[in-house]
Amino acid sequence: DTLDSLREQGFARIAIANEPPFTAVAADGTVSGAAPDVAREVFKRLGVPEVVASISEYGAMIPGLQARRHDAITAGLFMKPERCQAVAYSEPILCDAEAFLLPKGNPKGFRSYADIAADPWATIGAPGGGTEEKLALEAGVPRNRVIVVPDGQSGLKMLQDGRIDVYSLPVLSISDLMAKAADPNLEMLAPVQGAPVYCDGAAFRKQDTALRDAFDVELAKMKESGEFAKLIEPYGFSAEAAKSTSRAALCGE
Amino acid sequence: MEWDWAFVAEIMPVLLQGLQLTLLITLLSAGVAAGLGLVFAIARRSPRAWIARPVGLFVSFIRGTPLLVQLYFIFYVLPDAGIRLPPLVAGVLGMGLHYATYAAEVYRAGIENVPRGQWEAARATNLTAAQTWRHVIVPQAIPPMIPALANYLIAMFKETPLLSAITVLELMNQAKSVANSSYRYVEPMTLVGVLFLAMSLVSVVLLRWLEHRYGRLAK
Amino acid sequence: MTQPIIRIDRLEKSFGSLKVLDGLSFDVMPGEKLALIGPSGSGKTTILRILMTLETITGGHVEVCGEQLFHMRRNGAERPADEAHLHHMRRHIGMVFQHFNLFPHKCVLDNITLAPILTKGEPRAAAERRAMDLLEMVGLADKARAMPSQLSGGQKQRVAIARALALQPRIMLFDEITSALDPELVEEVLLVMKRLAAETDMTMLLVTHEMGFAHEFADRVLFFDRGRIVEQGPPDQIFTRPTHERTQSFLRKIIAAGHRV
Amino acid sequence: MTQPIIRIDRLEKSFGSLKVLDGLSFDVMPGEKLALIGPSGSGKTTILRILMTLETITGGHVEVCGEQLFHMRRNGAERPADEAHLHHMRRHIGMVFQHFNLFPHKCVLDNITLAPILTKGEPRAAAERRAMDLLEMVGLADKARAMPSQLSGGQKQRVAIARALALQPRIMLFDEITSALDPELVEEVLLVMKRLAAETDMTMLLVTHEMGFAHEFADRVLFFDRGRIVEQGPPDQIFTRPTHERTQSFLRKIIAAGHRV
Amino acid sequence: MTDWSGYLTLIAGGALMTAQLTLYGSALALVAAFAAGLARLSRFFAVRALATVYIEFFRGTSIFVQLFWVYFVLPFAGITLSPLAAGVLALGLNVGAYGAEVVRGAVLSVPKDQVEATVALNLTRFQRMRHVILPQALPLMLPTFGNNAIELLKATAVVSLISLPDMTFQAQVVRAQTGNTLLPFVTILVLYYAMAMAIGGGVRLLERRATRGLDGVR
Ligand SMILES: Nc1ncnc2c1ncn2[C@@H]1O[C@H](COP(=O)(O)OP(=O)(O)OP(=O)(O)O)[C@@H](O)[C@H]1O
Ligand SMILES: Nc1ncnc2c1ncn2[C@@H]1O[C@H](COP(=O)(O)OP(=O)(O)OP(=O)(O)O)[C@@H](O)[C@H]1O
Ligand SMILES: [Mg+2]
Ligand SMILES: [Mg+2]
Repeated sequence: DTLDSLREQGFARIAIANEPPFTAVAADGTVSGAAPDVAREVFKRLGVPEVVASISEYGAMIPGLQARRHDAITAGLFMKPERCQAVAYSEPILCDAEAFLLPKGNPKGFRSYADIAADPWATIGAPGGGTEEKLALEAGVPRNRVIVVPDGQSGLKMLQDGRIDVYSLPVLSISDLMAKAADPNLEMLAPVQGAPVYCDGAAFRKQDTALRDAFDVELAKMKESGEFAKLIEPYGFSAEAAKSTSRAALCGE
Repeated sequence: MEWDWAFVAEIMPVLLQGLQLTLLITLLSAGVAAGLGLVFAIARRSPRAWIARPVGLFVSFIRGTPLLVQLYFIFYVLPDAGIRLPPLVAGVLGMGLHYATYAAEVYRAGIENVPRGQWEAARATNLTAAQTWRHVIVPQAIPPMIPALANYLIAMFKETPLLSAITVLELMNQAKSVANSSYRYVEPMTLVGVLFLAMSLVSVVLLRWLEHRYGRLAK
Repeated sequence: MTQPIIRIDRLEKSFGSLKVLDGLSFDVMPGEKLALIGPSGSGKTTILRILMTLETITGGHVEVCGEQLFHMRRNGAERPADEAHLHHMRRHIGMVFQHFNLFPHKCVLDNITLAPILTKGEPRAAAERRAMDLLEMVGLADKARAMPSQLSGGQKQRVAIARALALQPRIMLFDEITSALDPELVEEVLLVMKRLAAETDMTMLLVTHEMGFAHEFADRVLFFDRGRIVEQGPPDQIFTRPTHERTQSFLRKIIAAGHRV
Repeated sequence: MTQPIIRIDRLEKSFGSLKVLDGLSFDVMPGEKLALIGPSGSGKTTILRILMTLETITGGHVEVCGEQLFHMRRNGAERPADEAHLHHMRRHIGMVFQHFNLFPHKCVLDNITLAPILTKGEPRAAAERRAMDLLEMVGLADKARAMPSQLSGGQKQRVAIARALALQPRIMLFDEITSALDPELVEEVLLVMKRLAAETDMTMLLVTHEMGFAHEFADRVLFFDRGRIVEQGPPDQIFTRPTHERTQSFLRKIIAAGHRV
Repeated sequence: MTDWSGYLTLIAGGALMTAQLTLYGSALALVAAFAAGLARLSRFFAVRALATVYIEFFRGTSIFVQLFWVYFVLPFAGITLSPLAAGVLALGLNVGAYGAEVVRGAVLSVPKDQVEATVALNLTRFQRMRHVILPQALPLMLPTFGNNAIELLKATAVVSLISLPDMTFQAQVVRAQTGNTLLPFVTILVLYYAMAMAIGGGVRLLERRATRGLDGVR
């Protein structure tokens, strides 16, 4: 099966997004971030010594997985019922709430996605195919006011340049951006009202449930031993949050 | 993954909307390219080296670097210099600028294609420089350029998907957006291909007709 | 006493390192009909092109209708002529080319009226009326609306003559206007030229290899070789009693090649 | 009794609706030197091009060295020849063109050796030795390494003759091989041709407007007009006592145009 | 502050990927151009038709769309290529389609006389092409091939959108990590231009070699 072939080739191909702190690429090209770190450790325990990461848009991840471009998605791709239909998720790994990045003082007073829908001139930036884009569309923001932003830095820049009014990402991603930008004219609103806390998991192809189950076993062991917390907490994620929920709950099963 | 006709029917209106924007972008960019290209062509012919040289270098630089990177540059770097363009405008300017360098080449060839005797006849009948351009050179230079220019128009049409990188919701971006929320790439991408091919085939026929009608510039 | 209409004084012209004209001097009187003959490369075309300001000069002076062609006086000093001065001077001169150089995108009538309308501001109706007279004169009144591509070489050349005449220059230059024509078309052009020479008092400079025509047409013949006048005089003298060995051998060759003298 | 080496039987050739050859028949015996003469457009070139398989035929038969050129027998039935058959037949035939058609990217020696090496698998050394002999024969041994662009027209044509000979064909076709040459270069080519005619027993078909040369060269002269043989016979008879009015008027015109008979 | 040397290494790695893509892509384009260009001149209708379909398809659709298609759709037909292979395939086939027309045009522009001479010398079809036609057509193709290679170089930037770590992609990464936009983009623009100039110079050199001895002919 898939796990055997991964063991044989000695590496697993994972999709990441280059969105710190979920996923990050260092100056020397090495991949880090909470999600790949966890995946790397679990795969090691499964007898797959290496992970090879390729950066991808959120929207391209699931098609890429189905097209066998990746063996797993470990990128902070949050579990939502319709995604659970498309892929096989592991148990939760990284949990985070949604946040807005806004100009200082939040001049238009946005607190929720619905607020943005209500203002006919407001535009919101979000990664293409990400949870935030979906949330905005579901809250009634028309397609042409949801600007698909290729990456965090572009979103930050577009907000600074006044091309968008709000930029929405998970809390920790926004914090990371704010820390890097150190721009006193920006502020973060977290959490966004009415938006649930989401958790991601490693996503596998629907037919690779055996691999997923093996992954879950090792993941549970790590959660138990505390190694899990040691890996993700330096990035600001809470291990407790991941332990307190389950795939079944998040996928609405 | 199966081909799903119901899904095709569902996404078609969105894609057609994208196609509309794509066509609009193409036409606007073509306008920019045609105008700016003329400026380049004339500047490069200038007897003043301080005009001709830098313009020549600039044109060569634009031609030698990818449009995608130029678009990023216009969209993300220029705002630091206080030039903040909406995505559509940035895209049209970027693409127009890029293709202006090609158009300039066509103009040059077209102008050089007018025999020297025509310049001399204009001089012998004492026309001014402006009158010579307006009444003698340009009317003769333009028709043979038309097929070559049309060729670049088609090329431009095919490069509009690059504008998705700077958040313009043209055909390709619409398709990606559809794919992102449905996790299906097969139908949207194939349809985009089909739409492009259909448009191109139509334009190839048009081009053949133009070449027949106006002749072709010698290479 | 009348002044020369053209004064060429120690004229020099080089193309790069090639000296084509080297201190050439001659005058032309108003109304004179001059034939320039000589071997290929002797500089005949160059002289006409200089007079038409299609070439610049590299030394000497050219005076046309009492004014310097390539120089102008500004604040007492002599300076190279600017485009405005050249434009002003070109009013006096018209030229007919070997390859006609008609504007291919304009019909015969428009070819003729374009310059009068643009450069002299003539009303279109008046310009067209005169153009029709000129077409009548060259025997092409029925071709007014034809495009150049529909004409034979001889017809094109006659239109080109009409076009140059339409500006009513005081000096006309003709550069081998029959040598691009098929033999059977030469006659119709020469006929027009003969009529023209007889009817007008324009000054005319003609470069030709048609010695018979030059003989009939010219008041004076200049024989050139290597950018210099080797011999000049009335046609009778040059064609029948040339004194210079060069002239003699040139005429011999021309006759051998089948050109009439 | 020897058989004809070429048999042309009711040959027909049309270009579109234009019938160029209409039921032409004649034979050529081995070693015969034939001159084909006649006015422009009479089909002389077409006959040579058909023999060289550069044109297909639209009717009739051509037999070369005892085999059909454009037909082959398969399973008892006559069928159009395929490329393999044509390739096989072309071994017998060589051709020299009006415009030489040397390969501009290859030196003289390579022009000559290319085909023997490729089509007959000759070793390069042997091919080059024979090429040098041939160059000697045409008087160009010192030009073996020159590029065609460095040669005069006459030299090019002599190389082209050597190139065709290198394949040792039994039949050689020459199509106006001097008419693209400057007059002073014609002689050197004709000299080579005369030597060739005298020294080999190859069959040769020659199209020419050089009547004097045809006279010296040929065993038999065919006079063509509009794709038909109007008159044929030994050169003495055709050139001095032509019986047909057409032949007479053709020869008169040729002489008037300055060609020697 | 920021450690630029690390990021420069990243961009250098991207430059290497871009160079690779350009090289392999051009190689494939060359093969495709000759195959399709000559196929269009074939005696056989089916071969001609196939070549025409290939050429019109790849010239008719956008390189961008082709790339996405190869990357995301082809796997469903059971063909999964590595990102590099996908990039090379799309770029090579796309530019090859344009090159095919160049090959065809150049071959047709060799004078008919030359073909006739080869027939008279009884060369086979292949020998004609190999020894006489192509050597003369090649110098005519080179300048346009040079331009096509530069177009291919520029088109490689598009592969960044399918996550291939080429120069443009790495510039985006650097930008995401450092928050600086100007520097990475200016760097890669200059690098692209340098590469384009190098291609142009190389082709001119080749051209001079290919036309040696042909002076006076063209
Ligand atoms: N634009 C040019 N550049 C360089 N040399 C030129 C140019 N125009 C003319 N020449 C040279 O100047 C010399 C004189 O040329 P010109 O055309 O005046 O001779 P010509 O007497 O008219 O000869 P022809 O009877 O052949 O027309 C020739 O040697 C010619 O090669
Ligand atoms: N490829 C072709 N297509 C159409 N017509 C052709 C073609 N080749 C030759 N012809 C016509 O066939 C006729 C005979 O031509 P051919 O070249 O055989 O004459 P020729 O006797 O060699 O004349 P010349 O002395 O001018 O060379 C001419 O009317 C010519 O126009
Ligand atoms: Mg001259
Ligand atoms: Mg012939």
